[in-house]
Amino acid sequence: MTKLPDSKRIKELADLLDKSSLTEIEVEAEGMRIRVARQVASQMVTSQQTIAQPAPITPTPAPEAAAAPVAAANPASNAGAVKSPMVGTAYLAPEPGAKDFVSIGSTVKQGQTLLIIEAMKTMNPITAPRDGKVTEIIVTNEQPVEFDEVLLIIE
Amino acid sequence: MTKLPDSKRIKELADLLDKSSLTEIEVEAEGMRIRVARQVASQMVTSQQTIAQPAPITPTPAPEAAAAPVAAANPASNAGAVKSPMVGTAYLAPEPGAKDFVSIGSTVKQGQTLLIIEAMKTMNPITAPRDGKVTEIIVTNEQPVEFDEVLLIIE
Amino acid sequence: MISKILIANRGEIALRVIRACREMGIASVAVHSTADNHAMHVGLADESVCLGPAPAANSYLNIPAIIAACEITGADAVHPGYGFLSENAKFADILEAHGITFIGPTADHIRLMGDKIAAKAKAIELGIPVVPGSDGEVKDVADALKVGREMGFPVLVKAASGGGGRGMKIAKTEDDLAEAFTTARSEAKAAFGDDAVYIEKYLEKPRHIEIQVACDTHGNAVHLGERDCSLQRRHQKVLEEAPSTVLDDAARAKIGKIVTNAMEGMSYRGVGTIEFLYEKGEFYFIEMNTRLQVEHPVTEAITGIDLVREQIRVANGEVLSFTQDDIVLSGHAMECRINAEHPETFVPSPGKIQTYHAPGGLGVRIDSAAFAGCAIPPYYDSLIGKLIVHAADRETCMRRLDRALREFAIDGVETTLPLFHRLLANEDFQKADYDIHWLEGFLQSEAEKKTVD
Amino acid sequence: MISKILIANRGEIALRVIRACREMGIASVAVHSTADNHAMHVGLADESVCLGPAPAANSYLNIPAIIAACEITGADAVHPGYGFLSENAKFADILEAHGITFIGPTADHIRLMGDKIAAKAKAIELGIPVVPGSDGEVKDVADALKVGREMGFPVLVKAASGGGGRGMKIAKTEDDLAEAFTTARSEAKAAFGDDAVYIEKYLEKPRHIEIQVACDTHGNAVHLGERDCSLQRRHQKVLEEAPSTVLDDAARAKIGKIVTNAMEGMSYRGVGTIEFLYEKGEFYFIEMNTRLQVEHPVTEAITGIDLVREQIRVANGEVLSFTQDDIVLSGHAMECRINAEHPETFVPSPGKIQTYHAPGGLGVRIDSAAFAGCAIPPYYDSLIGKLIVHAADRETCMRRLDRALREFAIDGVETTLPLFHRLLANEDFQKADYDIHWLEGFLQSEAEKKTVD
Repeated sequence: MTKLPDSKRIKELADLLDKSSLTEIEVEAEGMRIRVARQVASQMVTSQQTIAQPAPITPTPAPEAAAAPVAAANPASNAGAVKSPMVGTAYLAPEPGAKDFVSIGSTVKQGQTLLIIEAMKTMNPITAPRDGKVTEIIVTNEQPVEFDEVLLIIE
Repeated sequence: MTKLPDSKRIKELADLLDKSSLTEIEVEAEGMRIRVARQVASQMVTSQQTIAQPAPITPTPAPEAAAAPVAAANPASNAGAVKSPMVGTAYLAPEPGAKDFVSIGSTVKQGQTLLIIEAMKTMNPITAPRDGKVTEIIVTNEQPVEFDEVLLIIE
Repeated sequence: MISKILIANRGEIALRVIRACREMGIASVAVHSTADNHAMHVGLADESVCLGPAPAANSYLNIPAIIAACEITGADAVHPGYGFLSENAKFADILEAHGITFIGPTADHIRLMGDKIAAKAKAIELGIPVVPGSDGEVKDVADALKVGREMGFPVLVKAASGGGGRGMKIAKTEDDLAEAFTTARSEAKAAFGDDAVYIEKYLEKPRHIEIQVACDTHGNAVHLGERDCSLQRRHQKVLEEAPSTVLDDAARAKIGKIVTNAMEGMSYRGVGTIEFLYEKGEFYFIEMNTRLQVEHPVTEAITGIDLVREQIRVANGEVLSFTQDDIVLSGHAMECRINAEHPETFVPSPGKIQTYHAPGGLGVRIDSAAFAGCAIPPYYDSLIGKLIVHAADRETCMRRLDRALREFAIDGVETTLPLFHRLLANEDFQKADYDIHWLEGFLQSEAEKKTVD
Repeated sequence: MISKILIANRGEIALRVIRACREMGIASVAVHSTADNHAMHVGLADESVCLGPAPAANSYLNIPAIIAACEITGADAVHPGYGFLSENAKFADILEAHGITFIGPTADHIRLMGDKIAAKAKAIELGIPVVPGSDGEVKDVADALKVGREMGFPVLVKAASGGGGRGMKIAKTEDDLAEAFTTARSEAKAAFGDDAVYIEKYLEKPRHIEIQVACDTHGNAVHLGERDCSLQRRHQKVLEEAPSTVLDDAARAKIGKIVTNAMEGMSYRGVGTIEFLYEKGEFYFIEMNTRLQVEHPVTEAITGIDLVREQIRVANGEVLSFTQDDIVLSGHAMECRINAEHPETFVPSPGKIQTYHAPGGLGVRIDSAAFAGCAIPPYYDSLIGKLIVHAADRETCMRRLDRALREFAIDGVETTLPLFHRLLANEDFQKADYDIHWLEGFLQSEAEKKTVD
C-alpha cells in the first residue's frame, strides 16, 4: 500500500510526468510508487493530526504502511521479481512458528511454493515461475500486499 | 494593445514557460506578446459573442486591436527598434493631410522627429535616438500604442 | 461508527468521497488498477491498494480483491461512487456478509430498482406516476379508442412481441387510431407471427427531470428539488441544471411530496434519484438510481447540502441533518461534464494531460481528478472533470459558465469544453427551450453546417 | 451606462474584476507593467495596455498613463481594485474631470476617510463609537480619576507631546491611576519638556472586527455583517473569517444599524468597510476603507452576494440588488492569504511558479492569478492567491480548509501555505481564542520552539 501526503503527491506526479518528456518516465514512475511513498509516510501521520478531533469520528492513520520497510532501489524493474497476483496478506511460512518456505540464498525449482497470500480467508500458494536462487525477500511475514507488489527476487 | 482569447492564452503561457526550460524564453516571450496576440484577435471577437445580450450592458470588442496589422517576426528584438515611451495615439504626420515625418528609406539625424504620440491632449514628439535609415514603420497613423511598443526601426 | 472508508471507484468521484472523508475525520482508502498507479485519488487518500491490472473487470469490478483490500486495510465501510459496483446488489450482499458497511441502500432495494419491470410495478404501487399503458393486449379498435381516450392522445400502438421500432405506430389523434391500430397489428403479424398489440401514452418532446432524495434509517425522507438533465447525447447526460425552468414551486412541491411518500413507503435508505420524463405538466417514471449521481453537485449548489456527507451519516445510522422545511432552493446551477473526447465527433481522446488550469472565482466549483501531467487511460469512461457554476439566476449562471469555460485550459487530450461554448451561444439553450431529443438535433445541424462550409 | 471598464490593478483582484465584467457583459481593459506582460489578468481581459516599466510608480501608479489608456481604449469607467490608486482622491478627481466613472466613492469621501483625525471626528459626528479619550489635557489626579471612571479601566495616560511609547502609562485599576498619572507627567516633562498628558481607554486584547457596507446613490445603505480579521502579522491580515465567534445576532444587528445610519448620514456610495477594535462587547472605530477589500470573498461566501457586481451597479446609478431584510448570513467562511514568502521567516520569494494545482470540490473558492509557469515579480506585494472555504459551521469550515490546503500544490516559489497548516493545528485557533496580538505571539513561540530543537 502506498501512503502519501496530498499536495506533495501532486507535485511529485507533476514533476515526474514533466520529466517524462526528458525520457525517464518508466523507471521514475515505477520507482516512485514504492520508494517515494514510504519515505514520506511518517510525515503523513503528523500532518493528519493537524485538526483536533472534537467530532466523534477520528482519523486512524494506518500503522502498517508507516511500519513497512523501505524497499530497495527499484525491485519492480528487476527481471527476477516475483510479483503478487492479488491483494492479500503474505505469509512466509506454512503456519505460525513453522520454518519459512524459502530464505535468502535458497535454491528453488519452478513450481515450488515461495510463500502464501491469504485473501478472503483463502490461502493462495505463490510458486516460483522458474528455477533459480532467492536473492532478496521484499515482504515481511503477515505484511499486507497489493496487486503487482514485488514479493521476492529469484535470480 | 494585446488582445487574446482566455484559455488559449493560459495554454500559450504555460507552453511558453514550459519550453523556457529548454532555453527559448526570451525570444519566445517577446515574440508572442506582439505576434500571437494579434494573430488570434479575430477569433476573440467571435467567442465574445457566444452569449446573446438580454442584459442592458453589451460587450464591445475593441475593433482597433483586431484591425491592427500583424507585426513582423520580432521587431522588439531588433537593435534599431524605436519603442514608445508612453501610452497614447501615434500620428505619423504633424497634422491631418500633411506629409509624414518620415517614410521607409528616409535618412534621419539624431533628434529628428519621427512621429508624435498624443496622450492626455498633449502632443509628444518622438525623436530619433541616433542617425540612421528608417527600414520599417510598424505603427499606422492614429494607431493607439502602449508603453514599450515598437514604433519603427532605424538601421 | 465508520472509521475508515474504502472508495471502490476512481477519478473525480473517488476524490469527491475522499474529500468528504477528510472533512468528517474519517480515514480513506483508495483502490486502483495498475493504469491508475499515479492517479490523484491514489495520492490524496490516506492509503491506497492496487487491485489488479487495467481492465475494470480485473480491478474496479474485482469484488474479491476489494474485499481483500478492506481486510488488509481494516476499512469498515465501502463507498461505491457511481458506475462500477454502485448498483451491484451482490456486492452489497457480500460486504454485509463480511460485516463491512455498504454506503448505499439495501441490496434488496438495489435489486428491485435494477429490474425495470419490477421497478415500474413498485412505482405504481407507491403512487409514483408512470407512462400509462393498456393492461396487456388491446383486442379491437373500439377497445383501443377507449384506452386512448383514457390516457389522452398521442398514443403508441406497439406489438406485444415487438422490438426495435417495428410494429410500432403513433396515433396523434383519435382519427388516426383506427389506421394505426390496423397497421401495427398487421405489421406485428408479419414481423413476429403474433398480432397482439398494446397501447402506451406517447411522449413527443419530453424533458428528463429527476428528483433527488435523501433518506435516513429513522423514517425521514426529504427531496432536494429537481435537476433538468434533458441535454443528452446517446442517453448520456451532457449538461445538467437546476431548478428546471418548466417547474414552479407548486409543481415541485407536488412531485416532491409524491416521491418522499414513496420513499417512506419502501423505507428507502441513503440518497437516490427518481428519474422522470416530463411533458405538459405531467411526470412519467423512468427509473430510480439507487446511488449518488454524477450531477449531484448541481443540487448541492442550490441547496447548500453536502450529499456525500449525508450518505455517510445515514450509513452510520445518524438522522439526516435537515428536514424538508430546511430545504430552500437558492439561485441557479449548471454542470458541464468535461470528457476527454473530440468536441464534435466525440471520439475518446485518452493520453497525457500536458496543461491543466481550472477556473476559479465566485460561484465556480471544479470536481476533477485531472492535473498537469496526469494520464487519461483508455480503459475507463472519458469523464475528466465537472465544472459546476452557481449564480443568483439562470441568466447570470450562463454568463458565469461562459467566463469559467474561457478560463479552463486543458491541453494534451481533446476535451468537450468547446461544445459548451457552442451550447451557450445557442438561442434555444439560452431560453431553456429544449427536450431530450434537442441536443442530438443541435449536434446534427452543427455537423451539417460544417459539411456545407 | 458603463460599457467598458479599465482595471487599474494587477494580480488576483484585477482578475476578480475582469470576471465580474464578463458576467455582466461589460468589456474589460487590463493595464500592466512590462514585468506583467504575461500575467493572467493581461491574458483574460478583452484588451490590455502596457503602462510602463516594472516599478509601480511608473506603471500601476502612473495616472497620466492610465488616463491615456482609457482614452485609446474608450474605457468609460475605472475599477481601482485595492491598494495602488484605490484610495487616491486625486485620481478620482482626475477621472471625473475626464468624464470617466470612478468605481468607488466620491473623491471627498476618500479624502475624508484618508485623514485619520478628520475620520475620527466624522465617526463621532455620525454616531460611530470611537476609542474614548479625555477632551484634551487632564490637569490633575482628581480630574484623571473622573475621566477614568467615566470610560472604565484600564486607561492609558499619554504625553500630549509624546510618541513612540514614551510618556505612556497604563492604569489597570483606579488604584494605579495616581501613580500612573504622576509618572507619565514627569516622564513627559523630562522627555518632551511638556508635562501635559491626556487619557485614553486602553484595550488589552482587542479583536479586529470590521463591518462590510454597500450603499447606492438612492439613499440605501446595507451592512453585510462582520469579518474577524484579528489574525495579523505586522498589521497585515493573514486569515480572515466570518461570522466572528464573539458576536451574536443582537450585537451584529446593533453595530450594523449604527454603521448603516452613519453611511446614510454621510451619503456614502459604493462598498466600504468600517474597521473596529472590539473588546468586552464594545466597538471602537479604527478607520474606514473606502474600497473593496482583499477579504471581501469571506462576506460573499456567507451572504451569497457578488460585491464587485454591486460596485459596478452602484457606479452605474442602479439601486442595490438587495435590502437589509434580504441579507441572511449562512454558514461560516475563512480566507487564507497565500503569499510568495517563506512560511516561517516571511522573506519574500519572487520567482517562477513551476507547478500550480489549486484545490476544488464543494465549498472551495480560489481567487488567484497564478498558474504553472507564471512569474512572481519582485516589484509588487507578495499575495499570489486567496483560498476561501465555506461550510455549514466553523468546525466543518476548518476541516474543509485543512483538506483544501492539502490539495494545494505550488512549486517554484516559497509560499505561506504551511503556515495555515500550523494555524489549523493550534488549539487557540480551533477555539477562536485569539486577539490582534495572538498571531505574533504564536509565530514567536513557534520560532523559539524551532531554535530549541
